[in-house]
Parts: sequence; structure tokens; C-alpha cells
Amino acid sequence: MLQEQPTLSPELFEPIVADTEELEAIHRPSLTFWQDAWRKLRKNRIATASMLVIACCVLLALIGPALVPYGYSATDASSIDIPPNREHWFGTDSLGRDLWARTWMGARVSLLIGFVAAFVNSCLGVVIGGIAGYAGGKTDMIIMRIIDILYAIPYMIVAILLMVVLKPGMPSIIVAMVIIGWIKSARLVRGQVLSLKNQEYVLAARKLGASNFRIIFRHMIPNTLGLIITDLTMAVPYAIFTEAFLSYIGLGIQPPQSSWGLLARYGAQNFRVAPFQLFIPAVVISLTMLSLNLFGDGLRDALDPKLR
Amino acid sequence: MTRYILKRFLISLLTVWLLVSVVFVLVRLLPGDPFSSEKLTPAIRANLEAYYGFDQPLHMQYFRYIGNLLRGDLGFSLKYQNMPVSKIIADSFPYSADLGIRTILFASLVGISLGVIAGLNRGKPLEYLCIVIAVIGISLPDFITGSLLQYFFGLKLGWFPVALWRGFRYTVLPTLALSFYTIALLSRIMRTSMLDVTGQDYIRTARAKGLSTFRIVWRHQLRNAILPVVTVLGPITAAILTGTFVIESIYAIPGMGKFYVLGVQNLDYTVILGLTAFYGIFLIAANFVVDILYGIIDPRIALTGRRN
Amino acid sequence: MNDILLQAECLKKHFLLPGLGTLKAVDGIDLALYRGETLGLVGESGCGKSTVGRTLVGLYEPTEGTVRYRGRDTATLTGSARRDFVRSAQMIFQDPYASLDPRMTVGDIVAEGIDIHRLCRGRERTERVLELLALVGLGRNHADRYAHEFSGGQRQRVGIARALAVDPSILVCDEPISALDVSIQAQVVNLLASLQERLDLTYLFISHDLGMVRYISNRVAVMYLGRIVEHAPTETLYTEPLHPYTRALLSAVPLPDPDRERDRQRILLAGDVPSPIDPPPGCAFFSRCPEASAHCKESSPSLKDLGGGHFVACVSR
Amino acid sequence: PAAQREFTFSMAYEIPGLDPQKANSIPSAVVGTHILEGLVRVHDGKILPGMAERWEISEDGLVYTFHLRDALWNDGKPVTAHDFEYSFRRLLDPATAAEYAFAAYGIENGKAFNKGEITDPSLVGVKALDAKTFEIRLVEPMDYLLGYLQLMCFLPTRQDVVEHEKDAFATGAEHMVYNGPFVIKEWKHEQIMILEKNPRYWNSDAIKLDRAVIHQVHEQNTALNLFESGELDMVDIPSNLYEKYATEGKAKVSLTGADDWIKVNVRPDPKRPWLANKDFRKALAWAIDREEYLKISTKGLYIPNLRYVLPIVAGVEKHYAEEYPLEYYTAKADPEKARAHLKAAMDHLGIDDPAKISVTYLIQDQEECRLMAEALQDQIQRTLGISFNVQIVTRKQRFLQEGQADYELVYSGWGPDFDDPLTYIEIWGSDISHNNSGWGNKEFDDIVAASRKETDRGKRLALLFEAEKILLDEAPMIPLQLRRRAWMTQPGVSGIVRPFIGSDLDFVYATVEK
Amino acid sequence: MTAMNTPLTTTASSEDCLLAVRNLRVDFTTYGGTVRAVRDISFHLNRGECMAIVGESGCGKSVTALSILKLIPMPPGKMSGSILFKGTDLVSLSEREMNRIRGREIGMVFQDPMTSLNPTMPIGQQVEEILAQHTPLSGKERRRQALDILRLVDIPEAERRYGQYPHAFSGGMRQRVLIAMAIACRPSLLIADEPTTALDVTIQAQILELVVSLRKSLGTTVLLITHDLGVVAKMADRIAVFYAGQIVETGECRDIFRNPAHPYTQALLSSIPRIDATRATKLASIAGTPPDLFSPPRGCAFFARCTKAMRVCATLPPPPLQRAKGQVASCWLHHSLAEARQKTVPEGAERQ
Ligand SMILES: Nc1ncnc2c1ncn2[C@@H]1O[C@H](COP(=O)(O)OP(=O)(O)OP(=O)(O)O)[C@@H](O)[C@H]1O
Ligand SMILES: Nc1ncnc2c1ncn2[C@@H]1O[C@H](COP(=O)(O)OP(=O)(O)OP(=O)(O)O)[C@@H](O)[C@H]1O
Ligand SMILES: [Mg+2]
Ligand SMILES: [Mg+2]
Repeated sequence: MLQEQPTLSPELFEPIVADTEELEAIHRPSLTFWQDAWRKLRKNRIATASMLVIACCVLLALIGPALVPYGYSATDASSIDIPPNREHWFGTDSLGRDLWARTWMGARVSLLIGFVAAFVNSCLGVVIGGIAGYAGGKTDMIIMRIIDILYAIPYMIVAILLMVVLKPGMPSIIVAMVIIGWIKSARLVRGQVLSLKNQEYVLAARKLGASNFRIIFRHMIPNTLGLIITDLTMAVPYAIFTEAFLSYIGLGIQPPQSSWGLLARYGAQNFRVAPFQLFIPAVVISLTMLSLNLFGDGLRDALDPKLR
Repeated sequence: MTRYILKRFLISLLTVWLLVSVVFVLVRLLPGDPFSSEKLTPAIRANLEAYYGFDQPLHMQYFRYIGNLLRGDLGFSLKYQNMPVSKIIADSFPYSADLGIRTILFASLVGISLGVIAGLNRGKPLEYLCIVIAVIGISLPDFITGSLLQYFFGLKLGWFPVALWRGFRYTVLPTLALSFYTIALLSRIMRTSMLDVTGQDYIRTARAKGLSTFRIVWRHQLRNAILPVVTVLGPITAAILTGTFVIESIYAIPGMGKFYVLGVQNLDYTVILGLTAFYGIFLIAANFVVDILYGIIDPRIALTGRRN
Repeated sequence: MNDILLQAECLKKHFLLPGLGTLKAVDGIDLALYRGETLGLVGESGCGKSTVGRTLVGLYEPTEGTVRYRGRDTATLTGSARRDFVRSAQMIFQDPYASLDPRMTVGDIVAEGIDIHRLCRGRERTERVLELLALVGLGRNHADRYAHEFSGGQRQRVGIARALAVDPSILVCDEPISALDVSIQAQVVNLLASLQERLDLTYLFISHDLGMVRYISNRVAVMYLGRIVEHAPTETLYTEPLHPYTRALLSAVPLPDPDRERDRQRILLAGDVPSPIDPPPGCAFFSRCPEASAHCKESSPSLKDLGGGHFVACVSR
Repeated sequence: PAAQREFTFSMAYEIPGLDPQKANSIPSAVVGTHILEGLVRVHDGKILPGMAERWEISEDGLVYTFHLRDALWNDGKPVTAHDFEYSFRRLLDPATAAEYAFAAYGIENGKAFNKGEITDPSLVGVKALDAKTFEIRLVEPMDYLLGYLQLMCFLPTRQDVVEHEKDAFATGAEHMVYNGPFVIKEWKHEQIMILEKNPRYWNSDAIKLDRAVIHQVHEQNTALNLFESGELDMVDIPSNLYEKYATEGKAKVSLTGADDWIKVNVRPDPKRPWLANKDFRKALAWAIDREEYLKISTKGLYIPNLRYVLPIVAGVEKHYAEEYPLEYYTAKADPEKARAHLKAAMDHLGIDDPAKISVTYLIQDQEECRLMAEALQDQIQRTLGISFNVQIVTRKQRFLQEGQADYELVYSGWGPDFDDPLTYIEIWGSDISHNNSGWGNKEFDDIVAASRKETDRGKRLALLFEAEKILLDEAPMIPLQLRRRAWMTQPGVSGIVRPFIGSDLDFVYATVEK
Repeated sequence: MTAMNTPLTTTASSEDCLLAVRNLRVDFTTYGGTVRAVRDISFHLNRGECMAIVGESGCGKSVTALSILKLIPMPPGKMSGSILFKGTDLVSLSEREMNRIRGREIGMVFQDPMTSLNPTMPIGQQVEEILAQHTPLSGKERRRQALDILRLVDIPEAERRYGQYPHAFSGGMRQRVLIAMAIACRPSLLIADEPTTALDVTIQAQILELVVSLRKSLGTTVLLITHDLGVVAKMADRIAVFYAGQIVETGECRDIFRNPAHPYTQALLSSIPRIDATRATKLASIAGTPPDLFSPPRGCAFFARCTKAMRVCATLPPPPLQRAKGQVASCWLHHSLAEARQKTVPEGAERQ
């Protein structure tokens, strides 16, 4: 059964002492969890494409209104409800205002509010939810009851009261959103932390002397990050439409400014006369949200060490 | 456990009381007053205030309100003449609850299924389909989906009644419209959560047992992944069951949501307070159930005491 | 050699099982760990060894009894004393995979203790991590990988490296080498032994590998159903085991020799294992004891000092 | 039964109550005027006998005596003068806290009683002389009184029912009695109300409808969709669709009576001195292109108001505007004039750059208001170069700010309570709470006071016309538009009247042929 | 290098052979590169026999076991080769067809008992479930049988513990539950990946007895992965020694213990601590570290640590060379040329 190979020669069978050095493999630069995630994210084609779409949106928000000769607030009785055409790329609204200009002016407001509010909400929610879940017991009880109360207060009341206290404008909108917006994320994070805090690796970290802070932020949060990201991507459109509501009751942006939420609102009202007035903001919002969700998924996957 | 439930019950009562007190103060801070209208003169205002007891000091009004509340008396609406708030609730809640239960069941079923499908088909076309559905759900707020569904499926195609509430066929469109956001939210969260679970060793064990994919998903993954879904479902259930303004107005459903919004608009203090208390009880109960469910879903979560 | 580093007095740890009652996982244990020694802890699976270990290092709050660190009740420690205890008493977890954060690279896991206690930074930290990994036989390119990418034995070694990273003085090793092949077992045990020699470490060595326990331990405690049934200097225990359970245990060690192994006589334990949920009165081993007599059923024996550090809890001795 | 004639329509808001004296809203009035009947009935602008068969008015116009017909409540009891006496006193009783009590202030001692200055109800100038004769004594002559009596608050209530039902009075079909053409058959709050022909109504032979069904539909678009799917017989058309249905020839329009303007806070304020300047206010008024503004914001449904008083209120013989015509402003803007006024104002104030002038326009949170404000904003800023900000607040906050004179410009308006220019003019009196603009004019007040004493209708209206001109000259308000409603009905529906006072729908004599 | 492709052993006749693994390769793609966890492994299992796999930690034993059931996560894993089970090639089976084999035909005990049990499902149900999937038993009957199996693996008080969740079980108890699940359907092949590591010796003995009796009564074939050479000695008929993703030696249990042919096997056996070893002597271990599986050496994987290394070992992978009957070792030492040389050079003159 032995297979003789013609190339073998007796010299090969001289004993030698192995040289261990040559066995040291080529080594890649070492990565932390975050660097690794970033690397994976860049490799994800769909996520990158989504990022590009969002970047385009931001770019258009910055330069879009300047590309047309119409001011975003200039009314024109002679061109009301005109569907998209050569002059008015997105058509005009019922006051005869150019919708292209309004859409991208609105993008400034909506994107800023959407991202900032969602981000602040998530951060707050993560911190508070993390603390409630991890501390458990009385702390948890108190925080959760406060959340219950905050949540049960009709949001309209809160918004109107804020309107009395604050001047309308961007910061007020964000305050109005954050004031109860963090609750959802907090509850979500707390739920996850509750189930994570009895994991062995948390015990292990505690045994190493990790502070509660560290346990929450180094162990629990990264392990909840997938959900936090999902929550964040969901919070963006929510913020965009909440802004429309706030603007509607007067706390939000002031006339003649526009935002995506308001455009959609008007569009829906005027749907039978000029359906494009609804479709344009709807498509723009949907596209942004689609990109955001795909990007979020990419991010989640990048943060999942089990997916390489 | 019984002790825990008892304790939570007492704390819930306390929470409701706090909520009512906070809202009692907040509504009084809202700008304007319930009686103001175009034609009101000072003399008549004085009559109205005396009639409704608003001429007494605030703390007296508060004690009287709480006293009545303890006897289950929510007072009379300030806007609807001689209408007890409890009757408003009794009349309108069944409709809201009917729609709400349908919506919650439908949305959970569809949302969770979509999430599961997306989670099982990561990176495949089926997942993108699920994402698109979810994005539609979040990019179009309910006032838009509601009116579009009504217009196309009600008016243009005539598949379902346009509005009103007279039987099963009438429930389809509002249920659908109301479900969109919840479906989107649940499916996104479920997808993330599913992916977190899919990589776990015990899923491998389940596969090694030769269980069918369905069984693995149903018996193993779902329960481990459902926690965040339960978390978000709690408050959503409370909110949807107690009525939603937009959908109820669009479909002319005699639910509670309308009173809520109109109550705030009209500064109908007793209605706001009564409905908030009612909603608060629901919310607190829902979150209570969620907490109990945590322990049932994940036996490692011990809410009753501190960690071992 | 005589100062007691960690001591458990009448330690009890009960778990509440919803609907079933209390499970007495540890039911009154006295233990002392002397500086620089190794105490082997052996016993039946499920008898409470891990629970003892966890309670000793403070991961569980004892239901009853106290744990003293350098003479002070650990429950009352505060501030720097507490920090010192937390750092000094480390644990190697029985379950290597579950105890590793799935979202941290192994390098970060090992470095965690270093970071927490700010033992070193930057390059030095990296060096130290690699050094620790090397100590347990893992290479540089393992440092960037995640726990799920490792084999069982490799994970266990990561756990060991992590515990060693903070220079502990007491190490509770909960089956630290069970997933390792004999050669690496030897390597790890040699490592532990040399660390002990150099740094005067104290080990509580929980293991089912009686050979290894004999090799590494100065004293050995045998547990059965939440209690210690025999406790003696290693050689004494192995050469003249007194408790019937200890004897059964020793006789059951498989031998790495096919011929001898296959025709060996061992004491087979028959009978039901009593429940820790409501243990019967009398000796817990009664139901399975080949030498049981009637009065074993009545009173539960306490540890008897037979001299020479040999304690046994059995009526017939 | 197939031959039933049923009229179905929808209301946007739930009927807040049907207690006639307490009712304060149009939906209540719509139902109220169909289930109850007052002393007179107004149909299509004409005053017809109601419960009163005939009436006499004293020479000085201060005493009205009504002779009631033999009419029955739906439970078979006769309608008596005591029912009216009770109702009028109840309206004025401060314990009732009726919001519309002010409508009866013209009755002797009415105001004093309502304000609690006197407590004896028998001092109030209403009296049942016998079971069938009812007398009203006025403080001043009110030649429009008969029309006034159609208001919901003057409809009769029966004492025994009120006392029996207590808090439940008028909260459900079975908790009240009816003497009108219809009775309530079913009332599910927020959902549906069904009216049925009242067989005991004195004139029931003239009533052709068997049933009227009122759905509660909050959304205008939903109502429209329901109409188009055949569920409703009548629907109001939202302004953005007005053009569409108008070109299809389906839309009917009528004035709602509501008259909108910009109210200016003319109180001197060093921070915004321009508001107190008449020229500046005129500049605003002339800078508005009402036609264009209404075309873009309401598709031409609302029409420009070039004066103040609603043109169609009653004159002596014809409409007021026909007898006293006035085109104070033009439908199109006059930028030249506007800028001239602005220049004059700026010279007076010593301001060199219009950009330094900024005004804030307070509106309430309605989509329509926002659109209109945006259109105005663009026009004014473009023509005048001043900065024109829009502040949106809730309705209640608008009332608050308006009441506290915490505004610069506010979008305001008025709906008439009776068919006379006075209902518009009187609210600008300097001691009237509704006039919170800070504007007060002695001459204006005197003319109005004089008109109240005047028994000759022609002279009285001439005085009011004078007052209207003063108001427009002084410009504490800038007229904007007259509201119109557009509605349409299914083929076969006829006899629908849309009044502009009180109730906005009258289907008493309507019929449906299908 | 044609030798690589020939099966290691040829003795297995097709009826006798329950499982035949041929040229199995498993790679994992990771950031650091491709981990070649299993590199061209071939072995077979005859019906009713017990084969033990031993080898250094991290050498690919678990991965091999997992790939038999096709449980390697793919990606990042990639698997090639063929796995013939009762004549069918598992590699080509669909997931659905695999499910009929998993659990019923092949039972598996996983290495990590804590994470391998579903934390949110009561223990009893987890055992019952496999019966539900593969047997037509009624609910009550299933429960009874599940209880029996739990008792069989010495779970004390099975009834009471039936409804409890894994976190309330000790390490050893969880491991026994896993064993219970693996044997619940009396599979014809039992793959046990370190099944007794968390068990004390008395229970280990009982579990091993249980496996022996299963083999006797049902003819169960066992693939046992363990580090405990005592267990190997007790249980195994044949042994396969793994090193760095390859099989370096296979043979009858006795032969390997008596005459280990591969230097790694020899080194392994010599590191066994004796039960009577004392602190005075340092435990023997193999110097050096196993090769990096990212870039396995070209030649013999053990070359760097081998005390008998030859020049050829550095460059050429050793072919499987038969020693005694049924004992095959992949080591150049057993090549005729080396043996020829050995005769001229006296033993022990190499290193040291
Ligand atoms: N998912 C994975 N990704 C990358 N590498 C992996 C993965 N799983 C296992 N490995 C690597 O494959 C090699 C073989 O692992 P395996 O689990 O088969 O080892 P083992 O022989 O079972 O070791 P032990 O005795 O320690 O359990 C190890 O070096 C391990 O690091
Ligand atoms: N969190 C817990 N809740 C309830 N019971 C528990 C818990 N942890 C352990 N137990 C029970 O306590 C007893 C002792 O468990 P422990 O883990 O200490 O055993 P062990 O001696 O380490 O066993 P092994 O050798 O199998 O690991 C067991 O019966 C176990 O079921
Ligand atoms: Mg243990
Ligand atoms: Mg393994």
C-alpha cells in the first residue's frame, strides 16, 4: 500500500531541528470591535449605496433650491397645481409655489430634525433604559413609573405647553420631540438589558471589577446595538412626521418654510386635485427611509461578529 | 410572585394618581380656557365658571376631582352638555377597542411574520420585499395611508365601504390603515432580534435534533426573539385600544380618539383628565403585563427581586 | 502558609424555584483558603461546587453565613478594600463560551481587567494581552477573533488568560481544564503551579479530574449535596479515603489504559440521588451508601476531626 | 317601507347638546330647529308663523304679544305660553349658565337678571299672559326681533321635562320632548342621529321627508367619498375641490355669513409704532390682492370683501348692500396706493427702510388659515418690503391672546346672530369685549347708540352705514373675505336651504325623489 | 501528492460501513484570513463500533463532528468533500432531508452545554420535542418517555426538574440533558463531543455504562470526541488522532495506546498525568504551539514541534502510511526511506 514517490531522496530524511521562526504567520493589523464593524460596513455594497443616496439627499438639500429660479415661498396665481414639467421639475403647489425648491428647503428641516431628534432620543433612551434595566429593583421601578406617566400624558398637551414656553423654531422642535421621544428607546433597551444582565459574561465582567457604567456601555449596549439601530432608523420618519404635527399646531417651523412632513400633509389634502403633490414628498421620504433602513441593516450586520 | 403582583398593583394605583395630578395641573396651564369663544362676554363667562365650579380655588377643585374620582365619578364634559365623561368612555371605548384588537392582532401577526421571514432570508430578495413593506409603513403616516386606502379601495374600486362602522366589511380598511406603522415597527424589530438569535448555539442544537425549520422558528427562535417585540407592543396596544384620532376621523368611527384630540383642542378639562386616566390605566396595565411576560418569556429575568 | 486569605463560615446559598420550593445548593459549608495553597474541591455533578465558588468570590450573595477576605466580612467591604477584593479574587468560569462577551474580540476580553484597573496602557497593554494569550497557548492572531470563532478548549484558555490578567491573589478555578487536551492541560497546570510559586497565589480548584486535583492540590474537600463530606490533605485523602462517597469517587476514575480499564472493579453507586430541594433528614448519602446503617437515616453527621487536618462527615467513622 | 323619503347627510362635529338654552353651536342649531319650533319659523329668509299664530307689536316697538296656536308636544301635551316663559327665564337665569343669554339682553331686565343684579325672574320682561298669549317687553326697539327669535336659545323647553330629567335632559332621544317637524328616533353620540317625521307637528302635512339621517363624519374628504359612493344625499365641498365641482356644474354656493378680516392692535406701542398709524394699516389693506389671494388659497370659493358688513343682510326692502352700496377696497391690489400709504406712514414715523418694519400675524392652527396666511405673507412682503411673520397658535390660545390684546395682527371674523347690519357693527363699540383692538371712536359709538333708539328702519340703517364707513376709514380692521360654502346634493334632493344665521341647514320642507 | 487523495483505510466493506467521510475540508473566512479548520480528512465508522477522536485543543474535532450533521454556519464556513452515511452522501442532501437524519439517525452531544440549551424552554420540553419530531407518540406517552430518558442520564428527580429552565441546572446536569436529547431517538450514530467533561467520575462512569449498553442493545455506533484518555481507553474500539485539522494516526485502540506511531500521539500519551503524580514533577507537555490554521505549513503540521523531524517533513506533507494492521500514521518516519535510515542510525541519537 505504500506509495513511493520518485522525487523522494534519502537526504530528505536527514533529521533537522525545526526553525520555528518561519512559521510565524503574516499578521494583519489588529482591530477593535468598532474598526472591524467599519471595515465590514464598507464592504457591504447595499449599505454603501444607501449611504450614497442619503448623501445625495443632503447635497440636494444644500444646493437643490438654488438650482431653480423660483424662491421657495414665492406664490404665483398663474401657475397653481401644475404637474411636474420643464419649468417646475416637481410641479407647483396650490399657492403656485415651486415644489422642487420647497422639497429641498424642506429637506433641510426634515433631515436635520429627523436625524438629530432620533439620535438624541436614542442616546437618552439608551442611557436611561440601560440604567433602569441594569440597576433593577427600586431604581427600575421609579424610572419605569415616570415613563408610564410621561407616556400617558397626551402629547398634544405637552406640545402646546412647550409652545407657550419656547419660541417656535428648530431647537424647540427638537426639545418637543426629545421630551418624550426617548421613552420608546428606553423601554426597548431596558427590556434587553433585563435579559442580558444575567448572562455569564456580565457576571464575568462584574467579577473583573467593571463598574456598572462599564458593564452597561461596554457589554449590554453593544449587545443591544442591533435593536438600537433599528429603533433609530424607525425613529427618523417618526420625527419627520411629528415635526409636521408640531408645525401644524404652531410649535414647529413657521410659514412660509416647508418640511417633508408638511408637504406630505398638504399633498394628502390636495390629493384629488394634484396627486403629484403627495407622491413627490412620499417618494422622497420613502427613498430616504429605504436607504436609511438598508444602511441600518448593514450597520447591524456589520456589528454582528457572527456575520463576517 | 403574588406579593410582587400585589405590590405592582398598589404602585400602579399610585402611578395613576400621580398621572391624574400631573395632568390636572398641566391642563390648567394650557393657554386659554374651556369657555372662551367668539361671542363670550365677561358676564356669561362668570356664570359658566360658577356653574362648573371654576370659581373655587384650584386646590379645592383638585380635591373635589380626586374625591369624585375615588368614587368612580369622572365628572361632566365641559363641551358636551350634561355628558358624563364616564358615558363618553362607555359609549366610545367599545368601538376603539374593537378596531384596536383587530389591529393589534393583525399587525402583530403580519409584523412578526414579516420580521421572521426577513430574518430567515437575510440578503435575499424576500428580505428586501419585507423592508419595502416596512418602509411604506413608516414613510406614509396613517393620515395618508388611511385616505389613500379609502380613496382607492373604497371609492374607486369599491371593494370595501368608504367609511362608517356597520360590520366586518367596514373594519377592513381602517384596520389595515392603522396596522401599517405597527407592522413596520414590529417587522423591523423582529428581524433584528431574529438575527441575534439565529447565531446562537441552541439553535444549532435544535437543528441537530432534526427539527423542521418551522418548528425551530416557532418553538425556539420566536420566544427568544420576541422580547423586544413584546416591549414595544405594550404601549402600542394601550394606545391603539384607546383610540386613534386620525383613523377614527377618516373612517368616521365613533371611537375615543376623537374625544381625546377634540378634548385638548376645546380644553375640555374633565374629558382630557378622564380619558388620560383611562388611557393611563390601560398603559400601566399593559406595561405591567409586559413585565410579567418578560419573566414568562425569559425565565432568567427576575423582576421580583434583585439578581441572585 | 498559615494566614487565611478567604474563609467561608457556615455558608449557605439557596435558590428559590418558583412553584417547587427552595433549592439548597450550598447548605452550610466552612472552608478556609490559606495563602499560597491550593484547595481542591471535588464532588458529584450538581452538588454545589460552582455555587460555592461563585459565592466565595462575591458573585452570589450568600443566603446565610459569611465570606471573609483577610478576616473581614466581604459583605461589609467598601471603597478601596472592596475594589481590592474584587480584583484579587478572580474566577475562571466553568462555562467558557457563555462567559465571553460575543461582541468583544478576545484581545479586548483579556484586556478588560487591565483596562478596568488601569494596570497598563497603549503598547504595553497590547504586549501584556499577547503575553497572556501566549501563556495559555494562543497566538497573536487569535487576539482579533471573537469567541464564537474558537474551539471549546481555546475559549477556556481565554477565560484563564482573562482571570490572570488582573494579577489576582485568589483564583477560583471552576473546571478550568475540562475542555483541554492532556498536553495543554499539563501546560496550563504547570503555568498555574509556577504562578503559585512565584506569586504566592491561592487556588480553589474545582475539578472532576481527580488525577489533576491530586497533582495540584494541597488539600482536597469532597462535597456531596451542598455539604462537605470529607476534607483532608491531598495525600491522606487519596491514600486513605474515609467517606464512602469519596471511595466510590476514587474508584471510578477511568484509567488511560485499555486493558486495565476494561477489567477494573469499581464501587458502583446505586439508588436514587436525593433532592437538594427538600433533602431528607439524616445523611444525604444514605440512599446510595453501600455501608449505610439504620442510624444514618436519623441524624445528619457533621464534620469530625480525625486529626492531621482530616475531617469526615460520616457516622460510621 | 320602500316609499320612505329619507335624507342623509353628515356633520363634522358631534352635536354638543340639544338643550335649547344651553346650545351654542351650529350642529345643535341644525337639529334644534328641526325638532323644536319657536314662536316663529324662518325659512329661506322669510319669517313664517311658528308656535305663534300671529303677533302684535306695540307702537314704540317695545312690546311684542304672541298668540300661540293649538300645537302639541310629541307626548300629546299642549304647547303653552308658560313653556315660552319658562324657556326665556331659563335662558337668562345665571344658574343655567347659558352661553347665548346675551341674545336676550335686549329684553327688559334680562341683562340684570343674567348678571345676578336682580334675582327675581318675574321681573324679566317675558310673561305668559294666559296659556296661549305670550308677551315680550324690550328695552329698546329691535325691529329685527322676529328674525332673532329663530335662534336656538329661544326655542321652547318644558319645565316638567327639565325637572324630571335633570342632568340627563336633552342628552338622548328619550330625554326630551319635541314640538318641531321631526323627532329624534335614535341618537348614538359621535356616530349617528336619526330624525323621524313628527306626526303631532301642527303642519306635518307640509313635511315631505319621513326621515333624516345624520352621520358623524369628521373628515371632509371622507364625507365627500361617502357622498360619491352614494351614502350621503348632501355634502359640503372642501375649498380645494371647489373649482373641480364648480366646472362640473355640481357645486352650489351660498354665503355662510362669516366675514373675515385682519384685526389690528392699534394701541400705541413704541416697539411697533406703525400699528397705531392709520396709513400703515391702509398700506396693508391696499397691498392685499384679495382676488388672487383667495384664488390661490381657496380656489375662489371665498370671495373678496370690499367693505365691512355682509352685503346680503336685510335692508329695508332689499339686501343692505343694494340699498347702501359701497366698494371701499378693490378686489385687486393697488400697489401704488399701498406704497404711497406706506411712505406716508414711514415719513410720519421717521423710518427710512420698510425692511425695518415687521409685523406678526396671529392665526390659529388650521390648514386653511395657514395657507391663507402664507399667501398673504408673500403678497404683502413683495409689495411693501416689510417683514410679515406668521404666528400659529391653537384656537384657544388665539382667543386668549386676542382677549388680552397680546397680538399685532390677528385673523379674526364674525358670524351674524340676526339679520341686520347691527350684528356686525355693534361689535366695534369701544366698550364691547369683542373689540379688543384698542380702537375706540366716540363718533362711531354715538352713531350706533343713536341707531338703537331709532324706530324707523331706513334711518336706522343709514346711521349704521355711516358707522361702517367710519370703521373702514379708521381701519382698525382690514377686510379680507366673505366665506362661502359649496355643497352639492344627489339628484332628486330638493328644497334644501342653507341659511347664514344660526343653523346652516334647513331641510324642513325638503324632499327626496329617488 | 496523490497519496493525499487515497482513503486512509480500505478495510471497510460497504455494508459494514455506517459512515464514511472522504476528503472533508472545512474553511472559515475571517478577517484574519481563511481558517483551514479541517484539512482533507477521511475516515470511516463501521456499524456498532466506537471510534474516539483525540487531539490537541483547536485541531478541528468539533468542526468535523458538526460538518457530519452539516451544522457548520455557512458562510463563514465552507465545506467540501463527501460524507457517506448509510450509503447516501449527506453533502448533497437538502436541509429537509437532513432533518430526517438529524436527531433520528444521528444524535449529537455538543461540547458547550450551557449555550447549547435553549434558555427559554423548559428542559423537559427540549427533550420531548425531539420525540415529537421523530416519533408518532402521543403527548402523554412522550412525556413519560422523556422522563425515562432523563432518569436514564441520572438527572435527579426528573419529574420535578422537568419544567425547569437550563439556567437553574448545574454544568453537569445540562450536559446530561444534552446527552438525553442525543439518545432520545435511539440514533444509529451517536456523535458525542466531549460528553462527560462536566461530570464527576461516578456519573461519568454511569453515562459511559449507558452508552455501552446502548451499543450492546441497539448496536449504536459512537463517534466519541474526548480529551480524557481514560474514557478513550474504556470506550473506544478505534482511535483517530487529529492534529491541526488533519488525521495523523488511526488505529485500534489498543495498538495506539501500546505502540503510538506518530510522534504527536506519542507526545500526547506521555503527557497524561498519572493519578499518583505529585507536585514534585512538572507535568510533561508538548513544547511549542500548534501551527496557525490560517496558513498551515506546507509539510507536516507537527514538524515544528517534532523531536524526530527530518528535512522532508518541512516541505512535503506526509502520506498515510500503514504500520500494523489497521493502524495508519501520516508520518514520514514510517516511510521506507526513513526506516531504512533508522536502521543505520542508533535510536536516540537525534535531538536531546
Ligand atoms: N466559526 C469559526 N470561524 C473561524 N474559525 C473557527 C470557527 N469555528 C472553529 N474555528 C477554528 O477552527 C479550529 C477547529 O475548531 P474545533 O472547534 O473543531 O476544535 P476542537 O478540536 O473541537 O477543539 P477543542 O478540543 O478545544 O474543542 C479552531 O482553531 C478554531 O479556532
Ligand atoms: N441560578 C440557579 N437557580 C436555581 N438553581 C440553581 C441555580 N444555579 C444552580 N442551581 C442548582 O444548584 C445546584 C448546584 O449547582 P452548581 O452549579 O453549584 O453545581 P456544580 O457542583 O457546579 O455541578 P457541576 O459539576 O455539574 O457543574 C444544582 O442542583 C443546580 O440545579
Ligand atoms: Mg459547576
Ligand atoms: Mg471542540
